[in-house]
Amino acid sequence: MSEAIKTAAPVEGEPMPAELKTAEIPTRRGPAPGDPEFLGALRDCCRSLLAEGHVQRIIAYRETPDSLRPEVAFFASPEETGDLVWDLFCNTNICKYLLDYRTFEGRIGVVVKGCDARGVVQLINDMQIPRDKVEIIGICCPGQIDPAKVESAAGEAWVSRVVAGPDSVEIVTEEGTEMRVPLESVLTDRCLSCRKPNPPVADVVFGEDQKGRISDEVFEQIAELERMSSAERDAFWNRHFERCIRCFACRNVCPACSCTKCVFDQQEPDWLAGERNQANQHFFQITRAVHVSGRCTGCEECDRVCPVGIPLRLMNKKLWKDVKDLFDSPLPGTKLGVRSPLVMWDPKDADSFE
Amino acid sequence: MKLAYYPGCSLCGTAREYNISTIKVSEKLGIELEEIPDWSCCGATSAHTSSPLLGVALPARNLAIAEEMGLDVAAPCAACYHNLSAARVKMDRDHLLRKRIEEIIDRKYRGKVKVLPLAEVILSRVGLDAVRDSLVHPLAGLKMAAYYGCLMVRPKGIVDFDDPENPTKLDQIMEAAGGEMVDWSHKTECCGASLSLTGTELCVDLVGRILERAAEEGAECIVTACPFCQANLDMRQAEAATKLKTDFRLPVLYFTQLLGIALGLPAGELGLDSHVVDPRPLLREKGLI
Amino acid sequence: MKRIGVFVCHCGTNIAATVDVEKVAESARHLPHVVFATTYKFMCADPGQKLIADAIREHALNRVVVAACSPHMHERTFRKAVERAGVNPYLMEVANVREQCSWVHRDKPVGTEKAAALVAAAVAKVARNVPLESGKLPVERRALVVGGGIAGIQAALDIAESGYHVTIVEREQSVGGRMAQLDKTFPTLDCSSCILTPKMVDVGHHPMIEICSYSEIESVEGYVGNFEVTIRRKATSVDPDVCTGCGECWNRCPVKKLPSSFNMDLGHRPAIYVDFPQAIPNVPVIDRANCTYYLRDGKCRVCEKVCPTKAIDFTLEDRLVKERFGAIVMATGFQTASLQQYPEWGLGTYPDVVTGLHFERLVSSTGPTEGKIKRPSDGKEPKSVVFVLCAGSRDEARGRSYCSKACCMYSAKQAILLREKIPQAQAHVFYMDIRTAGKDYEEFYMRAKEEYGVNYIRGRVAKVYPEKDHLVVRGEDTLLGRPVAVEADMVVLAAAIEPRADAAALAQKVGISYNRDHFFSEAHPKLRPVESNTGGVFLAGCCQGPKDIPETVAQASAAAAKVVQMFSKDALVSEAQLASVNEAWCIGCFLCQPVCPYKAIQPKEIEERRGRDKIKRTVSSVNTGLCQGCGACAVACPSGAMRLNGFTDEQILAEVDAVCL
Amino acid sequence: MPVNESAAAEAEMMTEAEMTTDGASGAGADAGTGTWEPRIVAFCCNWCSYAGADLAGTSRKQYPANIRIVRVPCSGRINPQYILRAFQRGADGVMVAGCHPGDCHYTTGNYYTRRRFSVVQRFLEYVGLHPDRFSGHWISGSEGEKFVQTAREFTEKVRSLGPNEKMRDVL
Repeated sequence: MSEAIKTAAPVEGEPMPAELKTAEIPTRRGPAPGDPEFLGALRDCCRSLLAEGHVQRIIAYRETPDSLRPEVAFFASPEETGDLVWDLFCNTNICKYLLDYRTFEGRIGVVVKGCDARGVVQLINDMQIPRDKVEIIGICCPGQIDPAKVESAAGEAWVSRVVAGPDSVEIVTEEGTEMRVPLESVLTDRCLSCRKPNPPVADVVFGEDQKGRISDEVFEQIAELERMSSAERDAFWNRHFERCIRCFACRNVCPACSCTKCVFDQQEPDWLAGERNQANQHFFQITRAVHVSGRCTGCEECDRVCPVGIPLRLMNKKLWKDVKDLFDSPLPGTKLGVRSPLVMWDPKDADSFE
Repeated sequence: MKLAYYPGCSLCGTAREYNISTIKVSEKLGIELEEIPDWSCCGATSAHTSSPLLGVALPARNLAIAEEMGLDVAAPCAACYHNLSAARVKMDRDHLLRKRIEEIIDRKYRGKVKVLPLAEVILSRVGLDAVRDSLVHPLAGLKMAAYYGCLMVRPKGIVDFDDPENPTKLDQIMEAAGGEMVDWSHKTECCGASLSLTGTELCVDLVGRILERAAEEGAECIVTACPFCQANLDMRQAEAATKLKTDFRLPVLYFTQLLGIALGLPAGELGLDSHVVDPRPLLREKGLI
Repeated sequence: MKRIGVFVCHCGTNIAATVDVEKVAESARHLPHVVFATTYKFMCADPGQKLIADAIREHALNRVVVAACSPHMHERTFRKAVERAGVNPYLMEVANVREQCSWVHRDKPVGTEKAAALVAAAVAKVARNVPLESGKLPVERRALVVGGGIAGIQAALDIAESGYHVTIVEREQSVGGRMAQLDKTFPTLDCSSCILTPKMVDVGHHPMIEICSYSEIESVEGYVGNFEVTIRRKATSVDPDVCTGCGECWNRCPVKKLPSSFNMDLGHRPAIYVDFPQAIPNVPVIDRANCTYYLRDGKCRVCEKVCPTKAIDFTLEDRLVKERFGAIVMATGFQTASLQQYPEWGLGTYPDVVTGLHFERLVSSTGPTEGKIKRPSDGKEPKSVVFVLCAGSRDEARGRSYCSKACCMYSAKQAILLREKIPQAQAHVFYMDIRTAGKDYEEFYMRAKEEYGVNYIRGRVAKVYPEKDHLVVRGEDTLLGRPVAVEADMVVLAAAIEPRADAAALAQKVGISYNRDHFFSEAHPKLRPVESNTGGVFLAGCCQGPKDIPETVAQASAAAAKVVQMFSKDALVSEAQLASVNEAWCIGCFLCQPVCPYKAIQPKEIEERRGRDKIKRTVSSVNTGLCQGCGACAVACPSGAMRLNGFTDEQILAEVDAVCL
Repeated sequence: MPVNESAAAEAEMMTEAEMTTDGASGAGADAGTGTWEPRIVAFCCNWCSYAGADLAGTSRKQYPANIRIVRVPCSGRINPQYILRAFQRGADGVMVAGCHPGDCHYTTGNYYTRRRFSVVQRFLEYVGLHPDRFSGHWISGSEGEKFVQTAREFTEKVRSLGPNEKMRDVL
């Protein structure tokens, strides 16, 4: 283990039901992103986990020729970890790759941000992977940068690299010109309203707890929609839904969608026909959102990956807001051993029936 | 801790000593009371009997202002506490009523503030330990009967201050102040205050029964949190005693007055001179003033 | 090839008057897969059923729709009819064109159009039906009776007399229950023990009955016909095989002054005790919490020394016994409400305020006062007693809305007993209403008033408080419209009958439902009053709701009859419309598990081929003995791997499509 | 086999006055007159609400024929996607009905219904369905009258909204 990693108190101490109970591993803490020692310590940590046989695979990120877009990579040996990176462009939520290892015999390490870690916890809570099979290498996330925002800030010029500081980023173009822009101006939309940047459950944590950015923007947008008339809301969503090409990217990245045979892929029953009419578009969109309600971790990965820009977070967060208001349950993925509030009940539940 | 203060009409009139002692005791215990600006009558016992809507609208207006202040409400008077709570519960239960009331009072009401009797503020927000820690003259040797009456505790579901039949919270506070509480059966019997003028005979009987029981259990005075009860038990006491061929001389005090003494407030500032049955001889005898 | 036949019933004129049945049949003929459609005056009558059978043969039908009355009425009839004609009974659907069409819409064209739509929906559904088979479940022909009061005793005797083995689990030292505590019974005033003890002796001696007294239910697993029950046999410190019940030990035990719960704490018992002299089994137990041996490290041992048969064994420990039963009768009885929410009546504050059960012990010749009515505070004979009815009952505001049913009668009885034993004493009864529904009950109440001069005051009691050496009972006489105050030496509260404090916990162990007051719920309030919603669990006595002795005994015999009926079959037929898992689709998320009210969903490991490899994974599986077919699991399942046979997604969607056309 | 002939006699004995109430015609576009009638799908649990509707029938209480009942064993069996499907296929209003909370034949099924549909109802409204087009009701087996009232009121509400276009397959 790297010298930089010290033992600290566990981040997570919630009780779990018997079937989810695993041995508690004390959480160790490493340096924060931004610290010059950070990447070395992260690589050391991953290397020794593999070398000492604690894990047989690590899911993390690797550099690509495009410095704004590192790729997800799977590390099987200690030697490979020299490639491993973690910077402010690790936008991809990698937790879903764990499902490829459902039948893998060894343990798997995952390098996760706060949002990704909730996904891992949700997969554990949905019993898709046992807790003791995953080594959660958590990073207290200072916020991720949207490459598109960087590129538009650079205008016509090609971006060669970006150096991120605590409050601002320096953009270096191919021509070698440098420009400095505030960090907030290039952060992804989801990071700008992220309240939970720290992994709620982890075996190793890098960095100290981040405060997150408390913005109510999403909820304000939702409230604005709620204030509209039915017809206006209908028009709003129709405008978005009609663009859907049913690529299913939203489903595929979602930590709450772990079915191997999705209802949208079934012929019998014929839930969803192929034709792209408003009825089917609605059926798809509403069903997807309702299916994950109560288990959606609010990572907004679906919103990020949607190629046609449907504001999926306005649906997911609306459902979450109602679930929370009605049943007072914790954000999915923030506690081990919590099941969806929709498979529980209380005699005192709110009643909208007449 | 800051609360919106709703004194109500009684505390500006017949129960002025309750107001004075409430303000002093609160100051002493670190309760910051900010009077609700432009507060209006809670409707007392007359509004709801003449118009159910008025009975909700009057207290609702005060609640809405408190909501704008963003503070929970402290209401020392039992009747005010009762009416404010009742309005709150009714609007909680009936969405349409709330809408209607909002129109009448021309203010938004979201049901966000709590209404607390002063005793509850002391009990749950200040804490009895804090009361014990600030005692200057513990009320040692003073035997009192805590009298709750009707409005503080009934009906359950409208008010939730204490057990409707066997309340103990005033007892707990006065015990913390060093007093000796008698356990008695008539803590919540009606004193007939609302019939004081129209059915005086009956009212005197009721008062007599309450005082008789308190005296039988050895109480030397009565503590209360209700201006109606206080006035009634105090003013009708002589008549009741005559009718029962006895002589009670049981001073009837607001709990804040005795608490004030225990906390070391000057006796002159607690309105002890405004009672029909003068409490001062008893308090002097006990060495408390 | 699906070949559907549609049979439209006229139901005399019940359907035909407002629905053009011929038109409905004609429209059905154009529906997909329908090869035959006809109408008949009474489809449920013999000729109607024959018509269906003939058509099945003639037109080689393999699915049937009957458009007739509600499926609640004749679904079974028609299922049997098609089965006799060789079609799986679950390939028949009913279109409800009477209750939900002809009787509620009088405009004939409108009714006809809707009837046709309902038939189309049934046709669409039946086309997606698959044959279902009922499973067969073996039956363990042994019954468990929980509770040894009069309900349990009666049920056990009836089952045992039919030739089946019964185990009674009783929490206390002896069977007998509440009835053993009572003095006389209404309306005959015969002695409660005199009629109960012979029955207790019968259970004690019956070769087919085993009594596990001083025992409790630890856990219940399994399902109808096949329960596996763990019974905790609490340590008695006495070897029942050796003890003769001679009584030396309890007569000589130096710890004498322990409150006797049998006597409602009004009398005393030693540390080694039997509940009462006629106890069955007549084997004492040691109350370890109060026995000197256990409190002071092995000192005392008097009982051991005096026991002529060396039956005392201080080393005995609790034993957990696992047994299999086919049926369970719940007969856990009642307790009276503590009335803590009624401090104004002073129960627990003033010793002379007691409950009806206390009064029974005070008036009983086996009680602490040997039948002389004395008030608890000073042993004085009361000269005025106030009985308060509905003490805790019929008071929605304080949590109990129900009537306790037996109190009107037993309070009348107690008032009569008081007047008989102390003729100069006054008896006052405060009541809300007097309810005397029952044979000879009204007459009994009239006797209390007229012969015994019991003073009935209609009104609630507001307050009981002491004054000098007596109590004052204040209330309102609502007939006179005036407050009243009565001086009393004793106040007897007819405290509400409520289930035992641990009834809900026990119900959860057994897997039966209970209402908000924690009384166990019957399967149907009128037609299945002694069955619970869980197959194989039956209810008897006050655990199901307040009742008096004759009703309890009747219900116990009824429960026994249900058990015997079950045991008389070779095997049980399980419901066919149950949940099942498409294992290929199930991802083992177990969201279905918490929603199942019957704990019917368990994990199951399966082996699966994945390319060239074989892998093991965990999926849900449904225990068809436990599943009742509600379908909640099917909705909780995100992938639709969980299906409810008979109401699958395919079937329901087809119906939705059809009714919307 | 027993047959119910007395019920027929009863039906014939009804007065003219009773016969005239609620003569609503069937749902959908009426070919004869061209007037539009709302189409309403009601998902009813077998033990309470379906029985309540049966009771309305045996009591000969009249309600609009626009309501078409789909029977499910328990309201907990009602998948929210069924609601979407009904709107897709042309329903103008959808009702979900089950046993009163605490009275579920299967003990707890309707508690899940209540949770699920509190969320779904708000969500349907949020994506632009008119709130009056979907409603949930607790109707027991003894509440024939409540079923009738609910059916009448709901039909009238939906009628006043006109045909539903949201989510609908073909218009």
